Amino acid sequence: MSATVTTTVALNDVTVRFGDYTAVEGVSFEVPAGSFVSIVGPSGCGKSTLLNLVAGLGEPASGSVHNAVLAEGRRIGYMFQRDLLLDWRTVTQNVALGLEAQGAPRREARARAGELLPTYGLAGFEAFYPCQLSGGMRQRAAFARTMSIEPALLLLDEPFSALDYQTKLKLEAELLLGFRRSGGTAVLVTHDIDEAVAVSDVVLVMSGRPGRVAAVHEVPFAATGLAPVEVRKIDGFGHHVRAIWQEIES
Amino acid sequence: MSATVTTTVALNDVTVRFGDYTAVEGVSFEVPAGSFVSIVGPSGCGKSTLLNLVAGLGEPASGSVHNAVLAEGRRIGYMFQRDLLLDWRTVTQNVALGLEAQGAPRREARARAGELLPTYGLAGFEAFYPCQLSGGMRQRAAFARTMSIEPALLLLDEPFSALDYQTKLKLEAELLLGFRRSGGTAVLVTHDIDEAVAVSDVVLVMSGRPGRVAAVHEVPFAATGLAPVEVRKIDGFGHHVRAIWQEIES
Amino acid sequence: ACGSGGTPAATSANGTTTVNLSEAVHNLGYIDLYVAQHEGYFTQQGITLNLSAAGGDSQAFAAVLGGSAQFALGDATLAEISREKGGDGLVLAELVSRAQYFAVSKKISTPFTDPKQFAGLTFVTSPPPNTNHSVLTNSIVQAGLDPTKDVHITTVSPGTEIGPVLAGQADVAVAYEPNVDMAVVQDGAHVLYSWADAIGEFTNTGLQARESYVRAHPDVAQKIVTALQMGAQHVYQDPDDAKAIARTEFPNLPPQVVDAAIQRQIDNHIPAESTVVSQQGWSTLMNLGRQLGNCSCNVPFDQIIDNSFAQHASATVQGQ
Amino acid sequence: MTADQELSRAAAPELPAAPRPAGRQDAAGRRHRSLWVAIVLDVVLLAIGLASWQFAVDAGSVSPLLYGSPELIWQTVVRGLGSGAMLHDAATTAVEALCGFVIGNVIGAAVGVGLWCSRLVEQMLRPAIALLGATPIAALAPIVIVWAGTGVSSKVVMSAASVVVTALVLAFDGARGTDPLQIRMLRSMGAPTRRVFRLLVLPSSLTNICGGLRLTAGLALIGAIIGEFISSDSGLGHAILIAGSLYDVPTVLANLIVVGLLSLVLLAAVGRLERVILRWRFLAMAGR
Amino acid sequence: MTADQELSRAAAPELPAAPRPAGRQDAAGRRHRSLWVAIVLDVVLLAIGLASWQFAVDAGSVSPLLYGSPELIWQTVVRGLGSGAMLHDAATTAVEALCGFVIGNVIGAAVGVGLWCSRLVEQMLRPAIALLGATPIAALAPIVIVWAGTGVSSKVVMSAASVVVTALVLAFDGARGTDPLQIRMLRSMGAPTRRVFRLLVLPSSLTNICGGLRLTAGLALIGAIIGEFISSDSGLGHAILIAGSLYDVPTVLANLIVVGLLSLVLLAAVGRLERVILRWRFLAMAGR
Ligand SMILES: Nc1ncnc2c1ncn2[C@@H]1O[C@H](COP(=O)(O)OP(=O)(O)OP(=O)(O)O)[C@@H](O)[C@H]1O
Ligand SMILES: Nc1ncnc2c1ncn2[C@@H]1O[C@H](COP(=O)(O)OP(=O)(O)OP(=O)(O)O)[C@@H](O)[C@H]1O
Ligand SMILES: [Mg+2]
Ligand SMILES: [Mg+2]
Repeated sequence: MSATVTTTVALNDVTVRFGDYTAVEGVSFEVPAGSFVSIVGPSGCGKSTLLNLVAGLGEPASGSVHNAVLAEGRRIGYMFQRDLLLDWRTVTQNVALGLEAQGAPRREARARAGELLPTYGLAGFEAFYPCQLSGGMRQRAAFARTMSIEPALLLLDEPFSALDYQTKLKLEAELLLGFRRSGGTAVLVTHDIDEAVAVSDVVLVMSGRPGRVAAVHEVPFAATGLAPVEVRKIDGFGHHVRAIWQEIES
Repeated sequence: MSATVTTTVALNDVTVRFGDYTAVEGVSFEVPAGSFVSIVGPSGCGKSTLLNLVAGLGEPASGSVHNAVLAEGRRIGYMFQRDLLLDWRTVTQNVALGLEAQGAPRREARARAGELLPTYGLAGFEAFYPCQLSGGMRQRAAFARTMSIEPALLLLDEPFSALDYQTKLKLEAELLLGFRRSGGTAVLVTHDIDEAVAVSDVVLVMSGRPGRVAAVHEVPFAATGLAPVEVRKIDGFGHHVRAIWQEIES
Repeated sequence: ACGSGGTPAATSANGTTTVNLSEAVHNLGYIDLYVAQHEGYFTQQGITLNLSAAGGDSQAFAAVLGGSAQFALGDATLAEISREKGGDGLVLAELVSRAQYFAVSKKISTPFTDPKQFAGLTFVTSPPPNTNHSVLTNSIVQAGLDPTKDVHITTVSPGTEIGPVLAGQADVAVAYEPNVDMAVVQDGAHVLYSWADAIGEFTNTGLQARESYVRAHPDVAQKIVTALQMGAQHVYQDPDDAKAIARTEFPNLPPQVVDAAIQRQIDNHIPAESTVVSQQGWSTLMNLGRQLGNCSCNVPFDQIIDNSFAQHASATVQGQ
Repeated sequence: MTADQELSRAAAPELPAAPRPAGRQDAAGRRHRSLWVAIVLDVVLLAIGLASWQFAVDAGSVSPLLYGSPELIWQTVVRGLGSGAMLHDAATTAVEALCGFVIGNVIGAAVGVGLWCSRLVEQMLRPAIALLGATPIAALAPIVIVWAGTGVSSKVVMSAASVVVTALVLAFDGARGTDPLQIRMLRSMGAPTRRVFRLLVLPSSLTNICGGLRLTAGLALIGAIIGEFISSDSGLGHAILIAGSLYDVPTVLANLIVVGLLSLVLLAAVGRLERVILRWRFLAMAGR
Repeated sequence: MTADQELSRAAAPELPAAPRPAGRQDAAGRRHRSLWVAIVLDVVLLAIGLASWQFAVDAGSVSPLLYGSPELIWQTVVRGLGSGAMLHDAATTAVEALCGFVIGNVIGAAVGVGLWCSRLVEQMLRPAIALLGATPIAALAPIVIVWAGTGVSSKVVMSAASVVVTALVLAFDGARGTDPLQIRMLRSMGAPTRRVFRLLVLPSSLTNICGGLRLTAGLALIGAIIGEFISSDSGLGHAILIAGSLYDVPTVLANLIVVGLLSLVLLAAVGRLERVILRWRFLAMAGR
């Protein structure tokens, strides 16, 4: 932690238990302000649990959690692993929920949500209810809702898992080029190593049962400001991906 | 359609509408008995809709759907995009649901389910309820439930989307080496082109709005009987993946 | 003890006074009232009568206490009870002068000559403190029997007493009109005993009000009692007209039942002929109440009864 | 119709919803047809029942005095309708019950959903609600008359009182059943309690509140009638009270039939309202 | 306790569930504390209420004749308990209500869930259910007495009748609310209707059935008491009826309090049962 860069999120030797079951043990990491951190690791290793801790939705059995954004009462955008769309709201209304939750007048919120939809490939589905959407469309609506509030800290739990490659690239670009430039900080859980390497400054590799940090891998590409699709073409990209693979397999 | 290979599933010029919205238009394809067909395509192009048709859960506005397995009253294993675990059943009980649905005595079904769990990386979570599982664990439980009934036809809707690479490879192997050898037929929806190439005989590329078949790509690897992780190392693998990419992007 | 004498009756522009009267039940026993209504005696007196039925004696009296009605028609014991608890209930007139109850049976056809014959039988009656229950237990006790051992008493909601008897579940119903003649006319039942005969004068139903109200509006009270007195006399003078009125008032009852019932009531002197509360009738009622523990029943006659209106009414009406 | 065919029902909507596979219109048609079949069967069964009842009465094996008879009931209805008395009674009771229904449900739903906001108040009110839920209003007759009088308002009060606890408990259950993850999501997006309530808890309780409307339609009528039992000068309860005390079974039954018809009307109106309020739900049932 | 703190309630379980973050035990503790606070507040408010009531009576501004008074009620309770009459009455009513509760809920839940199996039967029964749901049993007094007699069984019948429609409607709603996708899943795995019913529809209706138990506890007691109003020789309803006709308000209220206590006991038992039946639900509320 340097003196000039402030720390947005800091976990220190955190252990989480559910009853007798230890989900996460002795995890420490820091997210400097303005940086992107990805968390990768086997299914069930405690990634979502960590994200919950960061969002303040749960307390560790031991260790400490610090979240500067939360402490200052600024906005957090948390996209859960489940899409959590409200069944009784149309796509537009669901996307507007974020702004309405922050007190924006309903009309304005919905107008703004309507403007956002095309970015997320949902133009034409404004009036569809969640039960009428495909799995990927639901995920995109949830992502749009999360992004709409322009949060200071973004917590994303596998935001693109149900999307095809093209759509995923488009949204990654949106995330990186839009959100990152606005100075936001993000923690991203993903199973896609390419994605982790393409969009983040640091990749946190976890091992499971109980979840621990197996390795911390710094990646230079996100800082370049290139679109993720371009980053994937850079020469060193494959090197980093393979390095992380090895860390996972070891 | 050769004279010696029977057709398990055949769609002929199928169109599906939801009210005014045309989800799928003029789709025709065949799944020969014993083969694996993957469907790839942009989010919202109608993949799940097609799978529903094949499973007999919905009727096309026009065109015809033929499903020999359904017609003969044999077992179908359909893994929906949502995991559909029953909240009030533990992991073991949820996995046993498939067998219980087929009339197996409860005790036997649960014993068998218990035996299956380790294969799906769920050992130790026998008594957990769905609300206590991670996203990937839920997906694996749903997959285990689908596989447990040893169906003649398998319909999988993004079965591994919430899983990390290692776990995914393991389950792909299970699917291929176990299920395929038993002579089963499968239709798999996925966003992972590598996966599609590694496990299937035919990859159906769809384009969206309305969903149509853009290309049909035959792949030789699944027939080799190699594990998916080995297949991915074969020289020609990358060629096929790139070819499909091009078909998608065109 | 609480507030004034209820809502004052409204006087409308044309000089008529609107009075709310709450009757405990809507029943042939109150034939005097219906005759007065149908013959227009209330209108003659300048009274617009709003009649509402309550689900029982205490509800009728509660309407007076709560002020939604000025007068209640029902078991006058309620006025007594209210006095004993510091209230100001007052009885102004008598409308049913006999215990209007008959023993009705399907199985047995020989009339009872003595309540001793009740021994071993199953009786159906309303629950205490309904008067049919009271008179039954009283007869049993008077006959030297133990009401808990020597007879079996089943209580059912008022008006339904004949049901178990006709259905063969019990021996004798202590019933009143029109049920008595329904059972007789329609189902061939037998009347075995008349408490109207056995007990004699008995203030079964009284017109009650709050004393504070009556003192504030003696004119209204007088008009009501006068109309009732006219009705009472008309019933006995023209029984056929009474029957006709009863048939229109109770259109759903078979006409022959209504006729028989009115005849039996008149024969037994059940509807009051004079609205004046008799000392004898009142003390019989009070004795009964005391025996059964319903009230201490010790308020002096002239404190709880104000016969002045009824006396004035019978004097003037007679003079007509 | 076999049990297997019937199964499609559960996956099928109450009402034909806009977007669904065109092929499914068959299913909607089938449902519609089954409704007609049900009505015809109901009528046939009813006719058979009434005929055998009348036959038993005519043959003397059932006492019309104790149980009434279709003929007597019919005569009562004709007479009641002819004199206009029955319609007047029905109107009185309908107005009382409707007012009680609306008031009871509004109060019940408001308090029930509102209790979500404070666990303390909820725990404090819990015994009071249980007590109110177990109080037979008829028992309070004398007090009710003194408090609420004998006019229409007392019946409205009693009707509302019969309704309020059920409405309240259901609304509270609905509010409490709000998905906790969705609550956390809204909180994390910066919504204060008030807004979580308005945007999430309230709408997600609507399903239960509508359920409450359906459950309390009958209770509202019963409450109004019990109110009329306590004191009244008109209304179906008044007619039933008088007929009951005269052992006039046909009249009791005739009036009860009218009560039943009123409840069917009220339920149909509630069904309509429900389809408006829960439009998305019917869509969801129609969708895959 | 601020509204914001209160919010944690909705995400929190009714009962401390086994696996949850250790740190949350605070929350459980807080809930437990709030229960005690609520009880204390209730007692204090009750005491204040009773004291001012008594004061108003003593000062002569409230008539004890019309409304009773705490002192008179207390004397009635002491007398009733002393003579054992009140306990005997309470036991009678409790047995009647309990039997009615169990029978009504068993029949209601069975029929309600069972109706899922056949849309035709459901549509046929719908008007009958609506009618039954809007029938004030008290109105049927003459018929009930003849049919069900005047013994304990008639009160059980009436208690069960008051319960059955609510239980039925809720159970049916529960069955109908089964996730249609889950039904399709089971069908595609080869489950016949019978098995879909047993494995899926029945268990997923349990939440609603338990809700029915809570809603009908009070109704069962009311039904038993109305039954006692119609015919009885003991029971709280019997005591209330007699006291009511003697305008003995304190006795009416004293017996109603006992009815209320019975309902609290019944509700507590239902709560316990619910936690056993819906164990997974409480876990889910405890979980993330
Ligand atoms: N409420 C709970 N009760 C008990 N165990 C729980 C609970 N929530 C999570 N767990 C356990 O904690 C572990 C970590 O879960 P978590 O959801 O954080 O995993 P994850 O890394 O997000 O996995 P995935 O990639 O599959 O989503 C899992 O083993 C899970 O079973
Ligand atoms: N019940 C419905 N009502 C209206 N439209 C629907 C309904 N179900 C699906 N659709 C529409 O049909 C289209 C195809 O949906 P489908 O779920 O088949 O997509 P998909 O290819 O599976 O997408 P994904 O990869 O995101 O899961 C979507 O545009 C969706 O909005
Ligand atoms: Mg997760
Ligand atoms: Mg899909």
